[in-house]
Amino acid sequence: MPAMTMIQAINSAMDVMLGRDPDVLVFGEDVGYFGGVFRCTAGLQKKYGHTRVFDTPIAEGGIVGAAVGMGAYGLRPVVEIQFADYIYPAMDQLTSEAARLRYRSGGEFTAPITVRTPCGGGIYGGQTHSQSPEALFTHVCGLKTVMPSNPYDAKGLLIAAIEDDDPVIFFEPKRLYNGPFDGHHDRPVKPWAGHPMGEVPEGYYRIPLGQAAVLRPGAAVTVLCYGTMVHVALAAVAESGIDAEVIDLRTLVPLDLDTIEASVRKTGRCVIVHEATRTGGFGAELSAQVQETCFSHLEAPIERITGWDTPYPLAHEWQYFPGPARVAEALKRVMEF
Amino acid sequence: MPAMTMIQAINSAMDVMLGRDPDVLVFGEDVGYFGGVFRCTAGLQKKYGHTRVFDTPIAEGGIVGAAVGMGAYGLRPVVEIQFADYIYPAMDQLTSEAARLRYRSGGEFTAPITVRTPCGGGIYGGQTHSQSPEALFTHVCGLKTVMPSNPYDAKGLLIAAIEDDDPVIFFEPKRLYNGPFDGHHDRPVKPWAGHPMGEVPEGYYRIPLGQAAVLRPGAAVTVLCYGTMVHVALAAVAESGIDAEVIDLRTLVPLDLDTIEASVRKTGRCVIVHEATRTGGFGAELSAQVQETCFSHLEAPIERITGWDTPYPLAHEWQYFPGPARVAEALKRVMEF
Amino acid sequence: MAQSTVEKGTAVETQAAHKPLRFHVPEPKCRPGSVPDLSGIRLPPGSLPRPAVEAPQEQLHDYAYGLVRVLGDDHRAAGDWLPQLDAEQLRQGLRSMLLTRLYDQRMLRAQRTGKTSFYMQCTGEEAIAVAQAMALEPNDMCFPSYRQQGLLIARGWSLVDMMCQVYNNSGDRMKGRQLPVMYSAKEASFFTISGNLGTQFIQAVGWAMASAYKGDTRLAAAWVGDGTTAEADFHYALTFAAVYRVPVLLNVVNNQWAISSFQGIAGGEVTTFAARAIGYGLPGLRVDGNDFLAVYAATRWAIARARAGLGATLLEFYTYRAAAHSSSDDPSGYRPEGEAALWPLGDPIERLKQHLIAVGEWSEERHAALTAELTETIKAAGKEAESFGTLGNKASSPRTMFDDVFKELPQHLRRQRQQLGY
Amino acid sequence: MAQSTVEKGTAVETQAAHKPLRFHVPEPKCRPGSVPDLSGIRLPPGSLPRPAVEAPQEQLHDYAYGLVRVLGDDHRAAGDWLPQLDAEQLRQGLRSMLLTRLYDQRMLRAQRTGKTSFYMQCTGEEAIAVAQAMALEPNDMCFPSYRQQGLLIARGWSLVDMMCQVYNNSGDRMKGRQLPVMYSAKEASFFTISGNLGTQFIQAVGWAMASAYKGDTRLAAAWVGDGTTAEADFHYALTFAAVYRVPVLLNVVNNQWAISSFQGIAGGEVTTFAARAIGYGLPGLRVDGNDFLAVYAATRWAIARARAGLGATLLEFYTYRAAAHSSSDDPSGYRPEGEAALWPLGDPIERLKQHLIAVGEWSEERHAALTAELTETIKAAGKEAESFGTLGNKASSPRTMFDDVFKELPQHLRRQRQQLGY
Ligand SMILES: Cc1ncc(C[n+]2csc(CCOP(=O)(O)OP(=O)(O)O)c2C)c(N)n1
Ligand SMILES: Cc1ncc(C[n+]2csc(CCOP(=O)(O)OP(=O)(O)O)c2C)c(N)n1
Ligand SMILES: [Mg+2]
Ligand SMILES: [Mg+2]
Repeated sequence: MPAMTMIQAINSAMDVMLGRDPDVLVFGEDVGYFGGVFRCTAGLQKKYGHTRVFDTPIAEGGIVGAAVGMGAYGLRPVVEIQFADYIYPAMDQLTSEAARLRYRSGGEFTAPITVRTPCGGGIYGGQTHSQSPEALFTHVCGLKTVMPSNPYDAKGLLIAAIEDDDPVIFFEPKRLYNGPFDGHHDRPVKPWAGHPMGEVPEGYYRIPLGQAAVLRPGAAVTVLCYGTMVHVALAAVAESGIDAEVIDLRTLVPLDLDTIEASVRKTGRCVIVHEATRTGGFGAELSAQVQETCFSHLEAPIERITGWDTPYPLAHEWQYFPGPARVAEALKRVMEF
Repeated sequence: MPAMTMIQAINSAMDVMLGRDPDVLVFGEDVGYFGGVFRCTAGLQKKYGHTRVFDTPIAEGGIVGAAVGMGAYGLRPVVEIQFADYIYPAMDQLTSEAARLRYRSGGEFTAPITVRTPCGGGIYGGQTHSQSPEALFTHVCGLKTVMPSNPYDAKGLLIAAIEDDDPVIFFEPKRLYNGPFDGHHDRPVKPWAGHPMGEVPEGYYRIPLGQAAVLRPGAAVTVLCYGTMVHVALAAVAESGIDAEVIDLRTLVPLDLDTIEASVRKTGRCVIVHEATRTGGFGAELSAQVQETCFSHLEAPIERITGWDTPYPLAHEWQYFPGPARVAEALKRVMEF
Repeated sequence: MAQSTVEKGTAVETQAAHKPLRFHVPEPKCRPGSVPDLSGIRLPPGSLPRPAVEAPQEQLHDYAYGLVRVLGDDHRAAGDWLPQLDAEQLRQGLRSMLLTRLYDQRMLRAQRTGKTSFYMQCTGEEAIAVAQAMALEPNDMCFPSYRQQGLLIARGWSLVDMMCQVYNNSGDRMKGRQLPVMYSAKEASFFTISGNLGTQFIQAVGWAMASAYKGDTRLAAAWVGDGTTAEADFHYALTFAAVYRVPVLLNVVNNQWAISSFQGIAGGEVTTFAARAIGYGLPGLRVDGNDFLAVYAATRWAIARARAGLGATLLEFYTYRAAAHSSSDDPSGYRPEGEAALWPLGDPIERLKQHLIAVGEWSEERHAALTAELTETIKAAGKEAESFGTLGNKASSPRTMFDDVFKELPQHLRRQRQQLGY
Repeated sequence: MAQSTVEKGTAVETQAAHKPLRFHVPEPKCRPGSVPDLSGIRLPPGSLPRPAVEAPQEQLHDYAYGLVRVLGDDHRAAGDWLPQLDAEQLRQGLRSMLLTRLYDQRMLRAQRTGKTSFYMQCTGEEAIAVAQAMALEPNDMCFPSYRQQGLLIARGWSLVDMMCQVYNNSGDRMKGRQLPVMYSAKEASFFTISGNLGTQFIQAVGWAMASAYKGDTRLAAAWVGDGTTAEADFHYALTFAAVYRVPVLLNVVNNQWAISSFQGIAGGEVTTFAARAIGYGLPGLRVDGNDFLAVYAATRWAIARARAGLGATLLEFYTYRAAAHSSSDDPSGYRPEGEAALWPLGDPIERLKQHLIAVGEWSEERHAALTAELTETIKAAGKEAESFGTLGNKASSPRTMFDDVFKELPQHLRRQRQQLGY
């Protein structure tokens, strides 16, 4: 199987779907001729023509609004928001429209759209190129929210998202685009080549939305994470030597509660890790649900290791980023409780 | 002291501040000559002139964007978003601008603005006149979020919000505008007249942001609630006969964790009630924090009683609304755990 | 810490020399208490000649400031905008307009008697939706606001179905979820109405791009009010429509009011809404919205243009909101009583009726008979609709509350449904 | 369940008769590999006469399609737009433009050598920010995009302070929080630059309303690029500015590109960006952005208009982004090499230089001397700035990360700061 970076895997997912389904269109700022500022759509316009893959005006709300209209017609538009930090102008079309069409029309009209957007920090992007706003969407009923942690999942999940008949917000942790980043920013960068999850089939395959993956079975404590934090958690577990069970949620809504519940009932301990700001982050929902479903099994408080409740500062991004050290300390705390 | 409805109290707060501070302006859709679709600004244009209280184009993003600019100049604009369901077009100006000016400019520019908006259901408003989107703002660092439950608090908190040097989102539970609604929609409506919290001083007073109110001391279980749900919780407690401690949060961010913590350490049990949809609602953050700070004291799982994860349907709003019966059941469950 | 200094500016004048700045807040000419006076409204003399369908937009700027009219004050139809509509079609239009008005009247009464919680009339604006529905193909896709019920009625959609939605009863295909009048009728190519103003404008552009992408022949048409033009989606729609040359009709219904705000608050004091089109390089036509024939003719022109691959047209229909904004609104709080009666462009139903009479194709008697017939039609539909229930009695099962959030019911919603006892 | 039926439509034509629809995706004339060719760019012959400041906007439509020019190809200044600037002021402008360009060059090198993570040049666009800064009062409030560093330089702001921000070092007043070039300098009446495109446009309108409300004399001016005109805030700004007759200058810098998208993707294929103004009833002027004198003259006209209580003007500065979008961008991926050299309106610095030489107020020698002097100035500033640190060494304390989220540090942030060990 060919080794792909996350960028190549995402590109391949769109390539496959453009090839299989004439109703799939791809558009967004700079995605056409140029192929996207992160190159995720490179070559697609040349291959499928400029009425299927094209540039748009700089208007995130317009991009999503047009996609909702296309979805209502029966197409499956895949749009790119250049950075998750710039998704806010599209908030109304996502929350009031994409998420509501099916419900308010009694199923007459739907919005089978996919909104791809790079998220997360660690690239010296400062406060407007580093955000992880997933919790603003997981609170909106009618939206599905996905965040892959590796090329293999990214392709399989993106294909599933495009084929899904409901709107999906697909977050791409940009720090993982080229390699499995474990949070040790001071160490040499690793490429996806050679990583098992960097092995990606050329063709069509899907990973169903709503299924978490147990990446490391363990008995001592459950670690719930997604996106970049999956690699940070794995590093922290390896370094702390604690026999943790690491679960990559992959899809946040709908949530794979069964897998989470089974794990925490077994381990009796839970640490939640995300890069987004803490207050009202998705970790709060995870903590609440684990507590509600596993109360009697809990032997220690559920901990959340997250970004701080501040914007993502450029000069201090490594103090902001919840790295392996902070996660390892949390693991120790819950084990020693 | 005069009896005021919540509408009159909110009107009085703006009246007082317009009178005290020439830098206070009030504007929004239909707020000028007409005085607002809920009459909250009635009479203010006539009293203060149409350059201080005026109508705006129907552009929530423009209203907030203009307010941010005025705030940067040094004014204290108070804007109305006609329904919280229509705040999404302003999401970018609130999240990327109002919440960020102080931080990104190193304190050079600030946005001392107040955004008032009616929220909540129970008025046959259907899915676009009933929403409670507070959790979309409590997750945004740099914003303060307030939701009063009665006329006295509404006036004192609104004055504090207007005087606050940071942006404040001020949610007004519209079902409480005219009376203390306890969730028994089938019983005759009660007016604020005669209710102790309907006694509102004419003049200036403030209730500091960030302070919860213990409305009913109790030993058995702590109930965390805000807005309309405060009255629902009080009704449920009265009807269940359980000695619950009912805490009206009043301000969600910054949160009065000390009061919450002290109560739960005492009662060992906690029920959280809000009208907003469940997943990722502010209740999740409350549950997570209570669990983190009071783990060893908890004798039962923390429960969340909330709106369902669906839009707010007109015909079934009373099945959607988390009424006294559902709260009472939760109280019993945690007591019998 | 780095030191910073600002040199004295190099501008010629000095600040001291300047007068204090001011800004302006638009106010309508009259408010309650004062005698209504619409003399301020300048109507251009005659209407401009009908331009060729392929006329370049640069040559059409005047049309954004003029007013397309066909029916004269003498109730005669004249000018080269005169559309090819035979008497039968005109009577059809009259019928649909009258049915729309009578429907509104009955539904408002239903609201007053508690059969529904809310209602919105389109009184005085019937010509726009009805004539446009007749100008469009039945399967051209409509993205309306809440004031185009005339589209459904002109397309012969079931009144019972509409009433069931207004009553949120067991016959409501939207299962009682939506505010009354927020219809959805895919079979009638009528898009689900949004409570959020303006969102449908850019959606219509996207829909039309999809239709064009598929080599389909269905156009899209969208409607917003004067007030709604200030929303972002209006700007997105015009931008995308111009950039991609999209086959869509973008309609602004300028009924002078946005709840309590007159059109000056939306920008109508300084220019027309049709003029917005010019900035994007689109043709913009201002049309007498109370002139059934003018509405039809201008719409046909825009349709022909879209079908010729020349893209979108912005149509401003100049009209007046004769009734309250909604059943929750009382205009006496912000505009003088009787202003509607002074509207210089009259009433669309009365004008078409008088025209048909003037050309010998109609009479007071026939009109009275038609009114009686349609009143009966509505009464019958009302009875049938009420058999499905009215507000608060006979709604869909609360169990349906959890359907259609997603295509399949996810686990967490199944659990919540169980908690509710279903 | 209510039955629904759709009657056959009454439209004259039948669907079968229609041709399949299409839409259009704009493409630039040339892409990498092809020979650059800007012959497509139509420049109107001479510029239109300078209108009276109080001319009604309806009479100014042509100015949105023309091009205000003062400097001719013979490097002579002519026409009634000719501003009152003496040779000293012109040399001042030349100096600021040159300083801006040299500053950009040094900062780009700093980025290449790892002293900062990111940089954005304004090469070819220097005349706009510099001439406008000179036309404005020093305390008129500027709401720039990331490409108006020339405003700060023309206002004599500290280069060291700017460099410290770019280096995110211990001298950075923004405490290393912001992306490089996202300056904030209240003392220079320069608003904090947002990473979110366009937000400053409506903020500037609000700021100017506040200034007018207070009876202040300070104007506001805002800048966006051609691509950014598609954002909602552009529409909000023009709407509010027109409705409330706000004393603000709204500038669009049309440098032909938005990263890899040519201006046609923003709507520039069908009309000009200055024309957007017409739709709102605002005057819109298109100006040669590489003609220092034209930029100054047009800006003075708009300022006079705003000060006369006549409200806002939209100015489109027609220019070319000669360099890459940013240090992260490589234009060879989407536009032909050497396109910049073909730009028909030349280079702003070269043109002003040649003009001054032509009128005997400048020489190659003096220019070489000035270049040498400014290079030294920047070198010295660079040395001083670097003494405060560069990327990754000597930043503000991480403790500052928690400051300025709110005015006072709330309890939860204090706890988080403690967890970080501060
Ligand atoms: C985004 C949004 N903002 C505000 C409202 C509240 N609202 C409902 S109708 C209306 C006035 C609309 O006026 P106009 O666009 O002129 O349409 P008309 O009612 O006159 O047909 C307002 C402000 C809304 N529904 N959606
Ligand atoms: C809201 C938002 N969307 C997208 C971006 C990403 N982005 C940064 S610059 C840019 C292009 C802007 O082009 P233009 O407005 O022409 O300005 P120019 O760079 O040419 O000066 C884009 C798309 C952003 N910063 N903000
Ligand atoms: Mg209107
Ligand atoms: Mg540009």
